[in-house]
Amino acid sequence: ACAGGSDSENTSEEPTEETEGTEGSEGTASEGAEGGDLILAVLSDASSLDPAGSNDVPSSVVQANIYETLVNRDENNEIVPGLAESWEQVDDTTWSFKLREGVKFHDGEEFNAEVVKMNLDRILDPAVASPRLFLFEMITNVEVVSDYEVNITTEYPFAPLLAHLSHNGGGMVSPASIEADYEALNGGADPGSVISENPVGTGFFKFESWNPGSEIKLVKNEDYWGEEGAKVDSVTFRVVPDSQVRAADLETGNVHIIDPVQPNEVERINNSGVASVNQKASSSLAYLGFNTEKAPFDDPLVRQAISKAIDREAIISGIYDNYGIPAIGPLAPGIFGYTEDIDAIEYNMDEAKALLEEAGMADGFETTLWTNDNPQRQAIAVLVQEALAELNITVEIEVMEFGTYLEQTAAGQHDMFILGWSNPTGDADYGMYALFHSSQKGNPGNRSFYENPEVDELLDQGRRETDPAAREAIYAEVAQLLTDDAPMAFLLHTEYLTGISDNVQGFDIGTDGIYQLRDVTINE
Amino acid sequence: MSKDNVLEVRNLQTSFSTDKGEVRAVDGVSFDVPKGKTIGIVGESGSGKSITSLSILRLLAENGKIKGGEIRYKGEDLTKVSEKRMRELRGNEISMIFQEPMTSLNPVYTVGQQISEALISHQGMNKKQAMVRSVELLKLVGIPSPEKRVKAYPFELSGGMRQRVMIAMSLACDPEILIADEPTTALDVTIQAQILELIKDLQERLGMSVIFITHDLGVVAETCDYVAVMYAGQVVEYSDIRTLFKQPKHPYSIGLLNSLPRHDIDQEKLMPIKGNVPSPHEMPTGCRFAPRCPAATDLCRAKMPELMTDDSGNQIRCWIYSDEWPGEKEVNVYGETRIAKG
Amino acid sequence: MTKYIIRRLLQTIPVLIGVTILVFSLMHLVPGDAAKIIAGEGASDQTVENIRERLGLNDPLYVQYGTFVGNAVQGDLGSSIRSGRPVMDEIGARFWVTFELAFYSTIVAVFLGLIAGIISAVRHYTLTDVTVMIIALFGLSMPNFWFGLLLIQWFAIGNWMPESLEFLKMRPSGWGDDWRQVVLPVLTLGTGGAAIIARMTRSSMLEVIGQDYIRTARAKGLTERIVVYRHALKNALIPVVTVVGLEFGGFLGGAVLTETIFAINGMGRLTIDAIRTRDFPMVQGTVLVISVLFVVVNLLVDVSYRYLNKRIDLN
Amino acid sequence: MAKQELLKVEGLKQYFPIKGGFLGRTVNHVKAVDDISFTIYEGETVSIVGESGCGKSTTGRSILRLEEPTEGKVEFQGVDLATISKRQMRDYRKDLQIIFQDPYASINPRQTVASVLNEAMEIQNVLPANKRRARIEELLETVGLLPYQADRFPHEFSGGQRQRIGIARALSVDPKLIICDEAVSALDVSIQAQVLNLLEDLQEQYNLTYLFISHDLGVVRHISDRIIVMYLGKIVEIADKHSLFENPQHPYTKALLSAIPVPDPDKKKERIVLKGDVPSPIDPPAGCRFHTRCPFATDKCRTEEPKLRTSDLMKEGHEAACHYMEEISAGAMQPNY
Amino acid sequence: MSEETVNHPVTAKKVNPQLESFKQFWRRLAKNRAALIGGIMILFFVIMAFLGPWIISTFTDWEPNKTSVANKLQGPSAEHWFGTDSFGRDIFTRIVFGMKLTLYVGFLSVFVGGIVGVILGIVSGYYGGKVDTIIMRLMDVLLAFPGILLALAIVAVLGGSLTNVIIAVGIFSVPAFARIVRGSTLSVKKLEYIDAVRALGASDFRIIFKHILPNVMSPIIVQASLRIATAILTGAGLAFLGLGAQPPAPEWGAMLNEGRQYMYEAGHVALFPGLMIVVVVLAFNIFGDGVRDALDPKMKK
Ligand SMILES: Nc1ncnc2c1ncn2[C@@H]1O[C@H](COP(=O)(O)OP(=O)(O)OP(=O)(O)O)[C@@H](O)[C@H]1O
Ligand SMILES: Nc1ncnc2c1ncn2[C@@H]1O[C@H](COP(=O)(O)OP(=O)(O)OP(=O)(O)O)[C@@H](O)[C@H]1O
Ligand SMILES: [Mg+2]
Ligand SMILES: [Mg+2]
Repeated sequence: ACAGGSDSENTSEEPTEETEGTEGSEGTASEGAEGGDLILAVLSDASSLDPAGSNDVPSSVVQANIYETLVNRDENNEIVPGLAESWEQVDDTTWSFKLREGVKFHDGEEFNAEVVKMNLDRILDPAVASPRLFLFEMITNVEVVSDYEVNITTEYPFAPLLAHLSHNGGGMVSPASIEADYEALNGGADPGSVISENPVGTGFFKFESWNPGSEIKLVKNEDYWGEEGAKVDSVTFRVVPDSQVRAADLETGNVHIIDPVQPNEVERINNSGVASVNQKASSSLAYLGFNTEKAPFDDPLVRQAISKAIDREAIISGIYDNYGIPAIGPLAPGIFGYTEDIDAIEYNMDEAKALLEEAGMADGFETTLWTNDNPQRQAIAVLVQEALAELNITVEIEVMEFGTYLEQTAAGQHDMFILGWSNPTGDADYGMYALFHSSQKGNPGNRSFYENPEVDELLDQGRRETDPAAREAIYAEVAQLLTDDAPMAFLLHTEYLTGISDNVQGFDIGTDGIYQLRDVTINE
Repeated sequence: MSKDNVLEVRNLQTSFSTDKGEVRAVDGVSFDVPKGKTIGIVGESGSGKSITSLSILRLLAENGKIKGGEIRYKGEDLTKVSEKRMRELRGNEISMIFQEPMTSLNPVYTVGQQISEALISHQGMNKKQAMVRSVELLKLVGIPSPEKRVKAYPFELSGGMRQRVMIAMSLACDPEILIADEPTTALDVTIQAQILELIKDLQERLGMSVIFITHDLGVVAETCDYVAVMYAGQVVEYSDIRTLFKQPKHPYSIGLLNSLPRHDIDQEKLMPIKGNVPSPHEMPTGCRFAPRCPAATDLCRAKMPELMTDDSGNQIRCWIYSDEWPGEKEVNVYGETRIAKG
Repeated sequence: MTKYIIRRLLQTIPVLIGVTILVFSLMHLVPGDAAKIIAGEGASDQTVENIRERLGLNDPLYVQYGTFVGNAVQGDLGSSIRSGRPVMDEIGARFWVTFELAFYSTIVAVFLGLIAGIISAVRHYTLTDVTVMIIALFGLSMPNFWFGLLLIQWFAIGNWMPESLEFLKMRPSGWGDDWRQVVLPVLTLGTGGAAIIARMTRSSMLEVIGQDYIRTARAKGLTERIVVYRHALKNALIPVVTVVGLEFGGFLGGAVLTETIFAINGMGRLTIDAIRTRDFPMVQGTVLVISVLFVVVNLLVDVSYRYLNKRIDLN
Repeated sequence: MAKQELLKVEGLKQYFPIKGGFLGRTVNHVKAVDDISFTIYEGETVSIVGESGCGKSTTGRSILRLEEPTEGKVEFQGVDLATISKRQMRDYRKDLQIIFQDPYASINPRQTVASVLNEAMEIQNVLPANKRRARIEELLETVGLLPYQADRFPHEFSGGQRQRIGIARALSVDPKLIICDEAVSALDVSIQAQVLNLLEDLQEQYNLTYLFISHDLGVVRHISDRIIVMYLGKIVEIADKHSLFENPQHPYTKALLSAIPVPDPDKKKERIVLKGDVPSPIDPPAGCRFHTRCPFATDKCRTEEPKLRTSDLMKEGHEAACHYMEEISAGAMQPNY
Repeated sequence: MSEETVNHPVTAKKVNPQLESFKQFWRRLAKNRAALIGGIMILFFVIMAFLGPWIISTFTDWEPNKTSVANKLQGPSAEHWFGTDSFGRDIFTRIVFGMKLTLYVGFLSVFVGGIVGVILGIVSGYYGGKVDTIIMRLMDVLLAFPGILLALAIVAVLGGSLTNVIIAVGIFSVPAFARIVRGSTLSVKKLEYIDAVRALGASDFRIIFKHILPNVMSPIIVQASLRIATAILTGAGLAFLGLGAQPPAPEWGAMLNEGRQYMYEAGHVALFPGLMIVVVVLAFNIFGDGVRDALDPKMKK
């Protein structure tokens, strides 16, 4: 999942990745009264409300409030019970889940093991052609043991399975909806169309209406199974693509929450007296990738030199107004597998020059740097271009439209490129496997065309290893290898900036960008 | 002002301001329009015929201006009266038919609406009365089934019919004077014959005066009582019709008649007038016809002759007929002999 | 008349076929694979292949085109690749927004443009005329996205507005639930159109005033008022109507920038987003709908010619 | 001296399609020229007269293949111009030239007189390039212009002078036949006479043949040897000029002659005023095309088309297309106005 | 028999007629004050496009692409006349350097569209019939296709670059030229001098290029100068949507787009490029109007 960079103005099309997030921060003394309509101004509209139907953030943030998953992750990135009360790993490849009883879908259908099977089978069904299949493709069998017990078998030992199940791609859809959807599919309709039109889950909000391109409205689920349901009566996700306008809407009180806020707007909002900006570290990575199959980028020295020539602090302060932290590796702090104990590449122009000289490239060369039409990435490109000029490297920037960009970087036609990667499962596997495993070249994520048997080996191990400590060690080793090989220059981890009206309490956003809306109250 | 003239034009001067300076399009035009008579104005293209008629109605283009002279209509000098008064006269007492029947009618209104307008504004009729009268007028000008045609748009009519509509329009308020500026030039001969008959007939019946502008001497011969011959913005000869055709005096008039190919008699060789009409920007200083005139003398080239009235009341602008004539007594102009006065 | 309209409608068929071929081939020339976009990152080749098969993307192009046209004729424009919803529904949700925007903007443009144009023509070559025309030229030369931004800065963000005028603040974005949202985008689009209409009206009026039939009208002794407003204006309006029609058509398809600036959820933005996400059916659908509208508007213009000027022979 | 046939037109038809309907199908035709035949002999002047739209110009243009004739033969010195290829036709164009009505529109305003004439010679490869200049100046003198005017632009000339340039252009390729399509109609009488005289002189000098198209019967009488009267795409009468003016046979010719005003106030003659307008050539009346306006029309005229024929009343070579020529001149039929 | 031309003295005063007609055009143009102003402005912009960057790089140390994050978003001052942008680059310098790009887009796209459009228009008008029908239906298609979306789609196909923007805007201008030229061709074709040269046996090629083309030039020139204005606007619009010039090129539309993010705290960033677009487009519009008046025979007064 390429992170679109949530701060972009045109990310609607970028298939960024995300997971659920309901449990989250516990009800922080909500002084606000219950009820009211919470209005969020968001960058773009959801594309589908079928958990299996799309793979982008704007859809996820809505889905996460309608559907629930078997397991959840708390703010410390720990797996906690969701619709499954408990679970255990039966053997290397089999997991057994005990389900919560008495959970009802919004349409009154019962949640049980059969439903879990139906949902997972559906996502695996080639006819459904789910874009989220990759999350679950290692699952070979879902077995209903009893009404409330289900066994999941994977093809190979797969440690991050729980993390994947916490992704809201694993949101549970009402069996009636699934049946209706299949019926429509047989009648020629597109898969997911029924579910997306009328999403039915078990969450604390129910779907109310969707005016495409404009707004989605959810209402409180009065019959929520948990002890604490939603506080507000309804939530409206309103699409407001222009950031200035979002800010103005927030200030004039037309909306309660805006997402995202541009770094340069933070000060203005904080000074407005009616709202303030919420900062939250994100799990996503912005990177500058090299085509490691193409000269001169097949030489790690050149890659390291370039990586060293980039002043990450300058980027963060200049472009992100300091809302972000420099990246030392692919994983953001807080992600399972993150480590600081590596020999990270640091900004040093002299060393960069020396490295380039060592590579025999003291006179520099001409190359291109690709980016898509995301303003921040373009800005990074401009700064990189300037920095590399000092190494005598002449860089020509080419801005592409996102679709073209993905296609052509997947095809390996690039020299250097700027892209992002987000990590909705909070697991190192998600943050590294697709980016660096040689089996994942091109479209799946490895656009650097990086190939290192050692790394491949370690990544495969990391998946199979069930002991968390052992896994962490494996990923730390990978991180060091990546630093040395420098298949990409890790740039930064951005922060989620959301504008919140002073009337709103209890709002939070996950590291994956998912809004935590259950405990929100409005005080007007 | 003699009693039976409804209109007397005296030394009219009209000029236009253009890129290249001022252009005197009309420079010394005088003629009388006797009551109930038809006077013709002939002359070559660009000689100022249309500008003369537009000056009378004060309908010149924006860059045009009457610079001098008088236009006396029933005692009023039209060059001096207010615009409001002018509007009262236009279309009511003096009306006009234009050369181009195709473009002179407004394409977006029915002929009935266009005829009615003058009636409503001058005669205070209401729409209904005006329509009824319009039908009568169409009938008067010989349009078949006028009740139907009154609702027609101009494009639905042929050229001849449109010209009839124009005539009906100009007759709407029983004008004293009808100015017809080349009303048949755009039409075919057989249609022209229809229209000429119609105008003659109407004049006899309604007794109005007509100013008939044309460059076709045949038309003049058939329709007019008096003729003003214009050359380069001036009237060079004004006389009754028979005198002009039988005993033309001005060399230009003689030349004009000579150079006319005729279908009723055989001519061996045409006798053209040499040279070209002078451009309005470079008018000769003396007589404007002098550069082309076979009888021109130094006097002609140096000094412009005045318009002189002879015993029979005809007018002529030529030195030959003045006391100052320096040349021979018998002047040969295009093979015809004229007796000079001096 | 009915016959004429039917014939004209039939004549638009080749044009629409051309438009569909053009948009179809353009979309298939664009690099970027719809199936991959749907499949998302990390999808296996098999998944992509499944999707390609499902969408019929493996058929030869002419078959795909045939299917598209065949369905379109029955009013089925297929389903959006991005949302899976029928394209007709997606368009339906935005159509009226764009239509209203275009409609109000046209009204503003016609109203301002006609007044300015007539004043200018009647007072031609005076100071008034020059002033009005300079303003119009300015309006014409102003990129409307920039003008829109200025308006937002003034009236919505308000950071250039003196505090005493704060009551003038407008809602900056969206469309519909508050009349104050409508004002700025309509002004943005409408003023540019007004400039064009003003110039057209002026030159058309001046041209008409030089016509023979105006002289005829004056020769009838009519007052200048009647001459100008009854005889000249109606004729002068004919070319103006064409411009108005084109403007309206242009507003329908070309409000992209205005829609972007004011965050209006209209057809223009829908199309741009669709182009960007390689949502072929959506692009084809929107372009087809906009083109049909454009063609229909042109037809209406021609019919109104007939009303204004009976001379124009529709056959 | 036997008259030499130069141009023979046989059964010439020129229909212009009227487009309409779905996808611009041809829905009807303007029958501008509908089956006409005549012959022109070397050195003579033949005129075509008739009202506007009767097909005079079209006839001229079809002969030159400026429009491709719909049907019929145009034999020039025995060669059918209507069937040869376009390329071959280009060679024949040297012999057939045309002078147009509008002195303003008939010369490219962006060319000097010299380049107009030079181009003509260049296209037909008349002279080697280095000799052309001399020829141009000679031509200008021939038509009464001065050699130094060669480098001027058309707008610096008066209408009459421009018409002379047009004549010079036609002469520059040494043609045999010149079609004069209303060549003097736009000129003022005093200038018109100059040009008519010039045309006559040139004819003598170069043994030219003219096909003279005009609606002005005065001009026609002056210049022609023979006259063709057309009405609505058909020839209604053809005769040498004296027979035609003194002894017109077709009721249309008679009306036409009587309709022309004579510049002589003493000749107040009886005028035949025709009713109505010329019908449209799209759906011309059946039978005799003139019957809708003819004061003598009978049922036969409405159904049966009269052929061109001669009769005892007429001199040799005089033909008219009327069923009732004899009856009318005998006074056996009364006009019905 | 030649006698009548007596008005002219025989002393041949040779004039260069080609020059004369140009002079006449120039005189009329010069009389139109607005056109003159527009022309002078355009001239000034062209000079600025070529000399401006040179002057700036020779006499100052300003650079269009030199970032200085510390100086970002400063308002206009003596040091930075138009202020600085979000990278701390001097906006005035960027505008001067961007002039060339703007004119480049304007001129070149109109050139491309003009050539294609003129050829299609002449062929269509001259040959008529099926050729005409086909070409004109094609133009209808292009016209019915919403303009900016067409450009957008073309840029999407070809990829974003200034050249592709030029192609897109060029294609977008084709129908306007084709229609106008076709119309003029139809009327010029009817003129008798075309028949005259045809009667002389001239080839179609000669007729089209020697006789028709020069005589439809005036509407082409007018259309071209007005189209340049439109092209600049369209190009800027595309840049505003993020298509076109590649960063850090100082294309004005792109600068405007960048500035849009900072409207609240630094309005000048979007103001100056926008203002410059208005001024340049205005110059072309004024000039085009003036040329039209100067070329229109009806406006002789
Ligand atoms: N608006 C104008 N501006 C400048 N000159 C003009 C204007 N109107 C007419 N003229 C000039 O005035 C002169 C007389 O024109 P007028 O129309 O009276 O000629 P005319 O005798 O009616 O000719 P025609 O027989 O061609 O109608 C011409 O030289 C003409 O060029
Ligand atoms: N290219 C054309 N397409 C269609 N109709 C045409 C064409 N050329 C001529 N016509 C029609 O053919 C008929 C004869 O036209 P033509 O020009 O030969 O008449 P004419 O006798 O020369 O008339 P005029 O005296 O007005 O010049 C007219 O009805 C005219 O409208
Ligand atoms: Mg006149
Ligand atoms: Mg003709």
